Amino acid sequence: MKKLINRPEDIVAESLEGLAISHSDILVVQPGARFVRRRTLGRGKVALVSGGGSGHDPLHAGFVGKGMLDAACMGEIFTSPTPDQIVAAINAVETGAGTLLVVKNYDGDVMNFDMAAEMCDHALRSILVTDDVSIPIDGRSTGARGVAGTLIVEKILGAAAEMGWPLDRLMILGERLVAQTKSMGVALTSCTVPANRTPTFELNDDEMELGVGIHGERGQTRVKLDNADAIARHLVSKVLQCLPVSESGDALILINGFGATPLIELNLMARSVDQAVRHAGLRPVRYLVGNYVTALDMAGCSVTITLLDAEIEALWDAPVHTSALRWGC
Amino acid sequence: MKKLINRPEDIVAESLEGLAISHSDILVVQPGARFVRRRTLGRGKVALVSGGGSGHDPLHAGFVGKGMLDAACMGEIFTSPTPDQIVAAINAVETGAGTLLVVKNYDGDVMNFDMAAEMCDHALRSILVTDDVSIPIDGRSTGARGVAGTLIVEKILGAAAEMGWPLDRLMILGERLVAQTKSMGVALTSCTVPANRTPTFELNDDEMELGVGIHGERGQTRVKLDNADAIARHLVSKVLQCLPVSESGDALILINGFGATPLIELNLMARSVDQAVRHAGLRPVRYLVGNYVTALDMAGCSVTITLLDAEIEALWDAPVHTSALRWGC
Amino acid sequence: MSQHSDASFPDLSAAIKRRLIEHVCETIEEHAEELTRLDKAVGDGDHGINMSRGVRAISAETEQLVQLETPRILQRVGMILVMNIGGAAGPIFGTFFMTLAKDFRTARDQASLAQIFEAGVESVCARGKSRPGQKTVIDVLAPLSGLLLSGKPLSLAAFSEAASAAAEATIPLQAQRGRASFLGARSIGHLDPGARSAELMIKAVCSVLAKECK
Amino acid sequence: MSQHSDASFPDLSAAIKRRLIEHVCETIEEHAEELTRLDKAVGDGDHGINMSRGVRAISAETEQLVQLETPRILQRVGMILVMNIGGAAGPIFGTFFMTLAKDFRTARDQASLAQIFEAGVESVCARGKSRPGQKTVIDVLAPLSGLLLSGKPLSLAAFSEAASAAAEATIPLQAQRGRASFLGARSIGHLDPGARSAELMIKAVCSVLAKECK
Ligand SMILES: Nc1ncnc2c1ncn2[C@@H]1O[C@H](COP(=O)(O)OP(=O)(O)O)[C@@H](O)[C@H]1O
Ligand SMILES: Nc1ncnc2c1ncn2[C@@H]1O[C@H](COP(=O)(O)OP(=O)(O)O)[C@@H](O)[C@H]1O
Ligand SMILES: [Mg+2]
Ligand SMILES: [Mg+2]
Ligand SMILES: [Mg+2]
Ligand SMILES: [Mg+2]
Repeated sequence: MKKLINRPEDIVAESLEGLAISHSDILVVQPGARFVRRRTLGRGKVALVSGGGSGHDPLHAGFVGKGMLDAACMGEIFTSPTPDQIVAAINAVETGAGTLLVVKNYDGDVMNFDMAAEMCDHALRSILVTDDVSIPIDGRSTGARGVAGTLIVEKILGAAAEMGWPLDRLMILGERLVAQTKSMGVALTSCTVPANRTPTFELNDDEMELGVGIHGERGQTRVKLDNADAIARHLVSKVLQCLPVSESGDALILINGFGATPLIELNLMARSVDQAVRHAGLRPVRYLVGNYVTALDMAGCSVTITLLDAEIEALWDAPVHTSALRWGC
Repeated sequence: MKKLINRPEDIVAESLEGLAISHSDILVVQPGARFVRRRTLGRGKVALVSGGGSGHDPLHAGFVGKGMLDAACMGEIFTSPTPDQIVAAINAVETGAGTLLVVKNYDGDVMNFDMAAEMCDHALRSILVTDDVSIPIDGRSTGARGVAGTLIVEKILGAAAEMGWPLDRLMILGERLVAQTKSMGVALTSCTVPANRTPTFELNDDEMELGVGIHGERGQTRVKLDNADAIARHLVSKVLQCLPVSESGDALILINGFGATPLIELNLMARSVDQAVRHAGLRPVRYLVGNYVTALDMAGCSVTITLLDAEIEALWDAPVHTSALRWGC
Repeated sequence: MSQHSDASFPDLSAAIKRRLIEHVCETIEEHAEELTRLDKAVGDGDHGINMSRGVRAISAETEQLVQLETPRILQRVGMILVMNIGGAAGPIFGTFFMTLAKDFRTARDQASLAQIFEAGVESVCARGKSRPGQKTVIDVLAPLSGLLLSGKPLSLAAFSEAASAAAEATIPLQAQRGRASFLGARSIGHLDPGARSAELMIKAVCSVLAKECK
Repeated sequence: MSQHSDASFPDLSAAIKRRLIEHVCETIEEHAEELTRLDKAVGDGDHGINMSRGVRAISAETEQLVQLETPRILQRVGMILVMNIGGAAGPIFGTFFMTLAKDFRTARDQASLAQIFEAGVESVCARGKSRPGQKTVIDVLAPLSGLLLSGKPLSLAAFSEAASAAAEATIPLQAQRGRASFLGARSIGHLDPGARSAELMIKAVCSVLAKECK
């Protein structure tokens, strides 16, 4: 294992510190606190709080700022934050209009956010992100897990919250968004959890894992490595099978790298995905390409498609100023 | 070798195509042409053109857009573009106010850009970027190579060109910038040139290469892997040895990943570098942290320091809208 | 388990409490690598790291803990686990201990203990929206609860063995909760890491009690 | 080399031109992996890829090329290399061929050929701001130019051998140009990839001429 770190147990805190140092104009990390919050809170707006295990950078801390999250609680690597931590973050950014939690659907995240919610007594709702389409429904009754689509949910809810939407309306938007956002991923390698020093699993040089999450865990099936066009066709067809047909056919596409995927490959995948999506009759009108929802040093990528309508598209285009996503200001 | 690609010989073209697809609002790639240009040219401004081998994404194509480059010529992987390609790019964006070429100081790049310049007959100057401090001066009389500092030179010259500065004034600014910008890198792994299928060199699990460039080539010395704080101290001290002392002590710091370095590590390095830079008496007032000037799937990072004055700082802060760098608009 | 005729067990001595805390913590620490290895096979490879972060936080408070009455210890241990582990294991084990704490004062005999234990198991099911057979911690806790409720006289050794058998029995199951459920049928054939943790803690408690309480 | 009394060599036959083009291209293709391996040791590991991209572009034009007169072939080959190789090798080899083309029409004997060759070497030095001893292509071309200029009668075999010796002699040098120069003293002990390419091309030309022109 080779990483630019000091002691494995200090990675999360030191990395958050570095993030705050390099973005001190927009972010605050309270020393010792394990959450990041916006430097300037929007009074009277619903507070948008998310979080989860670390190792998915820039998710979630990199999405804190104007037009997106108000706070992000970062747990240990791949470990949901604890309820006390979540409560502290909520209390730091709640300004009276209530709080909306964005939670990726993992047993750990759900349980810790649930416990936190039970400990708070102001208005609080949560949106569960369930965009991954790779998990077979049989056997699991708690729904799909949340992966890269979380970014899209956070960006669009963040824009609406910034415009002053009330909690109830945000909930309706959030649930609609989750229903219209689906993802599927492929891994070329696993990743190394720093405290473990060896990769979570090994893949041969001619293999890939299809249907992976964002924790370096095994996927649904191990298959022979294929070329970019074939991978794109497969991911896109799986994703589209799970999306309700949309009227306009307009779509937002996220080509997301898992942390160790060079941009040259992600750009190339954008071309392959674009072909597959158009072939299926959709019109990709917005693109985001980069390493945004990662699994430490895992190589591979996921494709997320969100069906757009005029409202959602306008919210996507609305100004955002975070460390990892910025436009319009 | 595992990469998200089709045929190795098509990587560069397909990746540029994908970039243009996902940023069609700001970029144009002529089919078959091996350069990217701004969709909307600024009439009457000096054209800023750069380029080099591919594999360093987002450099240079990702920095084409308002407030930065007008065109970028992308060669094969790690291979300078050819003179005809460079001439075509210049002709596509030149609007009468002359052209400024930003060239990284490699024999191949210099020769190809020189040949291109000899083939053009309008006003044309070039800035040679020489920010790497790791090469011993003895034996080489052609100066240091250009690495991550290229981004800073392109951003700041781009802002000045956008404001209408004439060619001569841009040259003076460019030369001052190059003198005030220094970098040094460390690699934890080499990278795999796709056509080769195996890494350019191998490093043991407890080793790193100090003083590397951005082509997966060997560095100056191979040493035992050290922790982030120690690496940061070493890189910063080497860089500062080569920088003229500045009056204000204000500095812009670029923590640049080499392509396969997760953001969590780069953020952590930002903390370590911040400590080292402050310890040396400088004031880091601007930060940029990310995988910006890369070597395919190489792991590791470089530290670049640019001494700031009010003029350069304002140009850094000026609006920029490219696929990889965007703020203020 | 031995029976007392008075209203509740007399509380354990500070020495036994210390031994219990120490031995549970040591056992988890000693098996941390194994737990992580199990989690690498079906999860995200951090269960050992998570559990040892939890028990280290407990160890750091041992001196304060042993001064407390057992229900307060259970309550505090649950809190420490929740606040330090995170992930799935934090709420699961934390909720279990905190629920045991609630009625522990009324523990009088195997029957009352059984009810307390059962309440713990139920709270975990509620927290995790889970039930037996889904390849989780519950597949160790629920059978033990059943054993206690059955009313059959039960030795500490038998209880221990039942924990091991229950953990072992998670191997052929297909996971329906937790990260292992993402693997579908590929989760079959692996021991559930959380079940192994539960087994280890139960066995550690039984071995201390067997030694100290005869 | 054989001498002619007329103003210039009669141009080579199309068959010999084809053989020359084919054999130079084949030789480079056959050694592409070796060239890349050499470049991995002291450069960025692409020299074989670059050279074979160049010769493939030439091969694709063989039929048109053999219809041209030799100076036009040299000119066109130089252009093809410049426009397809890129990197350091493109301008270096391209400039060499294009410069040879300029005065090739005046090639009459070893002396005039020597001058043409020398002009080629000088143009490469100018293009690369380089000189002999810096561990580059020039360390093969310059000694050969010297041999030709010396006026001593020279067999194709001897010329070939001199090319190999010159390439070999780059091994102990410390690179002062090209990417290998970044390595400082670590570049010592490795054969320069560009020098090896130059050697291979010279030897390919000599072997065809030796076979076809006796
Ligand atoms: N919903 C659930 N109900 C009960 N136990 C669960 C549930 N989800 C996970 N677990 C238990 O937690 C264990 C995993 O813990 P751990 O690896 O520490 O957390 P995480 O899965 O968040 O990385 C599993 O082996 C399983 O026994
Ligand atoms: N300035 C120079 N002058 C002459 N030859 C050079 C110069 N720089 C590099 N070369 C030659 O080019 C070769 C490398 O070619 P290649 O690997 O194709 O290009 P690059 O270095 O751009 O990757 C070197 O081995 C050397 O012989
Ligand atoms: Mg975990
Ligand atoms: Mg090269
Ligand atoms: Mg786990
Ligand atoms: Mg090379």
